[in-house]
Amino acid sequence: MKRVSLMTLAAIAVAALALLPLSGAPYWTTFVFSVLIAYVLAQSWDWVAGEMGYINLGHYVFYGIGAYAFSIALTSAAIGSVTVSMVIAVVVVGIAAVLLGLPLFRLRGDYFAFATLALLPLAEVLTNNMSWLTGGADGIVLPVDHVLTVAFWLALALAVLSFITTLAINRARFGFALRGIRNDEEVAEVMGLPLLPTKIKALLLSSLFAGLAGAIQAWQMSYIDAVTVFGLNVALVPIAMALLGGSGLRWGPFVGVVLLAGIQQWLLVNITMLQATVYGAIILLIGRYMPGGMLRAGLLQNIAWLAPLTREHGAFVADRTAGQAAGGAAVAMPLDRIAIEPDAPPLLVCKDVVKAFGGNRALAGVSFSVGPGEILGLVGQNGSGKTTLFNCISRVHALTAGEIRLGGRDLAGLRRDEMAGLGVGRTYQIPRPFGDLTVAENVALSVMLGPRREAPERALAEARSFLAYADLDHRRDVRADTLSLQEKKLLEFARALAVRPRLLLVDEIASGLTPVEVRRFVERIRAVRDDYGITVIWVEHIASALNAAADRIVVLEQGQLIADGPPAAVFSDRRVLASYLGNTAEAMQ
Amino acid sequence: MTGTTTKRGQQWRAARVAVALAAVAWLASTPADAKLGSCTDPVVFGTTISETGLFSTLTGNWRKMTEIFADEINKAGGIKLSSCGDKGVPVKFVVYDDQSVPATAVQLYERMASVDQVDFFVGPDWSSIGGPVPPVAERHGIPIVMGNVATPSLYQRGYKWVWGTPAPAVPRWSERYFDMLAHVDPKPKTIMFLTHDNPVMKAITAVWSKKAAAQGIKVVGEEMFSADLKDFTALIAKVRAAKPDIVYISSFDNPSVPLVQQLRQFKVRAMDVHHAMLTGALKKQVGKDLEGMTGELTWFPSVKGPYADLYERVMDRTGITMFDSIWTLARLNSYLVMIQAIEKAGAVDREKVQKALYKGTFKSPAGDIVFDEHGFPDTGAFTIQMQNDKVEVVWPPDVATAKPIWPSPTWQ
Amino acid sequence: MSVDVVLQVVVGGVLLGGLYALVAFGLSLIYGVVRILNFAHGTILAVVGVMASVMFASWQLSPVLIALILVPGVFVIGALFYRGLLRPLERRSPLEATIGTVLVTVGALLILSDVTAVLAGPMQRNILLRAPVIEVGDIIISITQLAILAAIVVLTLAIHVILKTTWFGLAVRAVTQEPVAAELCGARSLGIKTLTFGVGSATVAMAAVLYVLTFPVDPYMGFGLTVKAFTIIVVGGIGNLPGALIVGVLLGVAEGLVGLFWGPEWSPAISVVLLLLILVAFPAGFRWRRA
Amino acid sequence: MMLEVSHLAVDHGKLRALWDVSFSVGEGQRVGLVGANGAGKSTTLGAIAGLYPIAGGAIVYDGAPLDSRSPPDALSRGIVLVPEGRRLFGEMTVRENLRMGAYGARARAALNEGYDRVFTLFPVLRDKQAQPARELSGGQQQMVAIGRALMARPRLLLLDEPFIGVAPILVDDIMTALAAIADGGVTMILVDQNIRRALRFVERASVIHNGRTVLAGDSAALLADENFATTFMGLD
Repeated sequence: MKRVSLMTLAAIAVAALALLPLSGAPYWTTFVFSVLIAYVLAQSWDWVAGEMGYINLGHYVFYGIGAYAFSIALTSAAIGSVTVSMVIAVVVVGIAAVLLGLPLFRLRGDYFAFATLALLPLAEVLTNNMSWLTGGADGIVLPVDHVLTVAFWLALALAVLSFITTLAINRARFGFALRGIRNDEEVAEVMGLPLLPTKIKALLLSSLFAGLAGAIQAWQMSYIDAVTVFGLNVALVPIAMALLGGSGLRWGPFVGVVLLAGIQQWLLVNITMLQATVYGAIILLIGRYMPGGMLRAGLLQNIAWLAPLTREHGAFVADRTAGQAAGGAAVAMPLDRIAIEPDAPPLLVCKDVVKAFGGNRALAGVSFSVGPGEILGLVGQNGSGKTTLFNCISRVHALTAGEIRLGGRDLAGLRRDEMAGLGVGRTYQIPRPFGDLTVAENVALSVMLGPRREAPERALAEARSFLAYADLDHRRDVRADTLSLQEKKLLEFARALAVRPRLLLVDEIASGLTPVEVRRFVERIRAVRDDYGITVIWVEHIASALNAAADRIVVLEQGQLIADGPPAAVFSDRRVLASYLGNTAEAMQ
Repeated sequence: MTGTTTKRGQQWRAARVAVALAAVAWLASTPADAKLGSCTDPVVFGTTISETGLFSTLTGNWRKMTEIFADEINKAGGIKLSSCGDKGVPVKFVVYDDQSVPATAVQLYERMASVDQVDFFVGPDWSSIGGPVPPVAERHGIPIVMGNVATPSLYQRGYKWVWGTPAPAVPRWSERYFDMLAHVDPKPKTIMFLTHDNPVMKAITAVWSKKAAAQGIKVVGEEMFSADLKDFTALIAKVRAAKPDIVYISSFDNPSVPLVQQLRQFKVRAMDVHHAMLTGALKKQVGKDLEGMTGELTWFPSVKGPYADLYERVMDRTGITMFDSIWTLARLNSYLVMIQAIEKAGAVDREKVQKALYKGTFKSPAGDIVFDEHGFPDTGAFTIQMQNDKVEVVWPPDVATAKPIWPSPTWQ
Repeated sequence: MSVDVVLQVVVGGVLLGGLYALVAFGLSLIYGVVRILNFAHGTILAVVGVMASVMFASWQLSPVLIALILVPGVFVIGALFYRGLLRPLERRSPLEATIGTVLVTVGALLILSDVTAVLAGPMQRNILLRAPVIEVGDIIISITQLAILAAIVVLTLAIHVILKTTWFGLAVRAVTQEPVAAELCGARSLGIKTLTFGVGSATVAMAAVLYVLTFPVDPYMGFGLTVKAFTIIVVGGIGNLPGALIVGVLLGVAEGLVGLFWGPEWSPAISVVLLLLILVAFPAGFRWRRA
Repeated sequence: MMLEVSHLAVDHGKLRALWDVSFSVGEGQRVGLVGANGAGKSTTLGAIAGLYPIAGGAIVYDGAPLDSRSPPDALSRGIVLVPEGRRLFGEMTVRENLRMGAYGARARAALNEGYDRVFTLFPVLRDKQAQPARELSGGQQQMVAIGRALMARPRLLLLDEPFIGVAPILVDDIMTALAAIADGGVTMILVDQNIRRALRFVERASVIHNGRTVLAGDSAALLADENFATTFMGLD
């Protein structure tokens, strides 16, 4: 009800704005026009930054490339048509985004931010020096066509489209994928998300909007030069606006743009000195006292009529799933039972697996195999190579030597994101939930990114059965980073199952549970195998649990396999006992 | 949240949106046309100045100067209009800071046209801003005389209401200097151009390298440098290798500061080193290194000419000198030409003023200003030389304050 | 092209590059210890440069005296800036801390430039010293340049010695590499971070006085230098000052040689291209390993 | 008692990591903390060393409450932690690492004695002084970590998993060195997941489970207690 009313108001406001150029108020028209352009830039920037977590400080480069491509096309004798020039601008920007994205996405964090920032001065130098194409420092003079009205409508349409795109991204599988990357891209990748294509897609989308904004503004301004479209002084403004409002929030960029542009214009008109100081002071103070952006500040979140603007995306998602029947009460997971043939070949074969980090051989030639439907316990001291082995099977690490086969297929050369498709699900010893998503979204992301590529609505519904199975359904709508350690481990388990694995890698999930909980967990692991036919490799320190659950135990020590056999035999092996319990050196004697 | 607060929240929101829409509607309904033709209201000029940001390093204290200019004009009786008898009409300025950002400038000119309802536009400066602003004037039919906007291509767009930089234009910039070169002894045989990467400067080089060749002076090199360049060693190495008789620096004053210093330091030898924009800003930063160099000055109080006293008074009261702030001439000229055009038109009437601008010849201390069919002016600069730490006009001889010292002794 | 010409270009490049390196030192120290990217870093150079020029023009103070007045002042202001505006953000969530520091430092940049432009005027300035030159064969160096080079060398050595031998320097390196372990050793992070911010800012102030002796400054020129300095520390290794010095000098020389062999208009592109190439080849930043 | 921890609770952000941990350590004693991964052993050491603020309960040290706001506070009272994973300053030389250990005012004065003491305990480090710490083997790195802690002249040394990643042959060397340190009058709390090894080294131990102390006693008694292994360590 509330959401609808806000949207209705927004629609009315857009309709009213569309009449603005006809009302004979050119000042307000140009002002709103530049606000709209700034909004498109801020919002499209936020898809990559707020949603995907990559701070692209060079976003303005795409604006400039769009402006230049459009202007060059429009002034060239061969083209000259506005529509065709716009299309050309879009194409050129798209190509530039892909070409720049490929190398840049090798970087993360501050490095990504600064490398992208460096694109701006580079673009300026290139534009100034490639005079044959860009007119150099002369800039490009476009015909005077008085296009303000049409340009305004285009900008308005583009701004509305940006907002709709934001809503669509939030709702779509793609948006969840971006939030997965923002939280922990390696986990998202192991769930089945091809990282680079997704990142490039996001950058492409964001750059196209920026490029169009540049083309429209160039058209309206009728003159561009390098300083105007690549200057560092203008380039960071839309980003500051988005940050100021609240990056990653649905209304954040909008509020930031309107507020900062309004303040700036007011200062320009009403103050004759030190406007930049006042402007800077406002940015500084908001950074100091509302660092998450204004809409995240507690002060504003407590104001009732502002509440609809200040909600996080997750809140909107919770709205949509809240009404759904709690059909997940049944503790059955929507998984097909995998038939276990009694004399089938082994599902997983590790042969002389070696993994070295520098000179340190974490795995020094490990060989074993796991039959379909088997539960294998993996035992060893800290540092003995268990987690490294898991990382090798899920292709987080490439092998130094040796071979791993799954269902007969050699895993060498496969990408991490292909592993989920092959049916490998895993948990992490130190849980790595997507912290700022809800528990339900965490599991839903597994369903969405996994081999079946479910749509978000369905995935969210399905997630509840997995959560129920892991005894976590009652926590489904809280942010995952507020869970306790034990709950996070259960979440890991639910997420791994939601990938629909053939082979489940469980890493120290029961440690820290009470004996009763451990027993329950043992039953759960057995049921995963008995009811669904999933093969399990379970790393655990609690020997009694493994003893109860596993069909077979493999023991690692210093990267080498020292025992392989039924639990009873392995746990009575003197060497294992010594290795596991006592001084190693003594055991050697 | 309870039902009542939700409802109240919605009412609040609705009320606020209504107020906002009403405000927009009210602003939109304000009439856009200025009340023209009155003899009592002041004539209002609208302009923006790049007081902050990238280009502000080129402006002087222009806001104050503009106010003083208006004050001086008004003290002298204002703008004389035939339609109002002999009574002068006062002039008033609306001034905003465009922050060196084109989009901001466009908004402000739209604002001055529709909200502040100014009668005429004067300024702005620089191509970045002078490119996007004219369409605003065109759409509203407001005559604009721009300041330092010297890119010729900007004037080829079929403007009807736009006139440009009433200071020396590129094609005539160094006319008097090359005239001088034809009369000096010994005659220079070679010249090398060092060009700041900027449209005006590149245009000057393009024009004068051709003219130099036509005059029999061989062009032995052309090098370009960007405003960011600080270490000119490489460039100077090329100059030293080419050994030109004349080194022609086609640059604004600020970017070439290290260049001039390093030319001296590396003991470059030539008959003359010429700087197309030899200014006080340059002198402040390079000091004695400027001694003996020749340059170009759009105007200098000692040259006198029409309105010279007015300009001198304005600059004195503002506390700036033409030499320090070379761009001030075009700024003031844009004001002065507009006032003369209004006086010629005899009324505060945009169309009559437009016609006056088309046909008129305008007086300025630097000489007459005549616009070509594109609105581009046609004047030349004076050749100066730094002699004993003073600026002397050395060419043309009829206004010269000193004889040129040739070849320039400091470069031997 | 003769060897002399190339050598002359190299000398010029070393001077400019040395100044770049000095700017980078401060940024590197601050980024290493406080993990804050100070967008206003280069602007400190612009502002201090303008102040130094004004002091010189108004009172004819010697540049050494100007440095003695300005550098401690900037140290205090830098430390206070960190304590008052940036430190409180460290208690926030990582997201809020990152965004907050960007907004605060960008805001500071705008304020610094604008206030300076209003107080001192926006025009370009320098300190005008005419000094005799020394000629070695065809290579010419002015006494001012020699003095600046000497100052760069002395400052670099001083910073190096401070980092290598003093307890403060040891702690700075320790915090850069393992902040938690440094605390466990008894290094109080607040004090060290505050001092580092002060020292980092003071280093730029020092660079500013040297810079304005040969090159002009204006209130708005800072941000380009920040980008350049970041290039240098990324390529040279964060917290690795000898690396920064080498890269800074190489960058200065490369800019000169590009101007010589290609065209001066391409010189400004070198640092950016270098940064992008290095980053793409070494995505986690460049590490200088001993052989 | 030198150190008395009673009903200690610690939060990591919004989550409670430690609920109720109590044990005490007498002057000169060696005490072990054992328990499963994630049980709260490291958190307990961290809280004593001032890494984490105390959310409930109390730590009394030398008869006065210990409410350190940061590790330097604890360090100034003679409490030094050898952290899990060693956390050496990898780009700094071994000697610089050791020197950093003596950062505290008291230790600075006795810098050279400190070096001597460490090199006597771990002679192998004497030859590696000028090498960057990251180039050392796991065991040697652990020696540097312990040496660095010794440089601070600890009265109470907290050792968090000092044998992870250490080659078996060096484990004994380090054990011997630790024993020597203890004999020199330094009180120790050892966290080691290898229970037998731990219990052989310490005199008394407490078992932590899910953030609570559930059992404590002499190590000999614990070792002999069949129940202990089965019930709390999940061993058969």
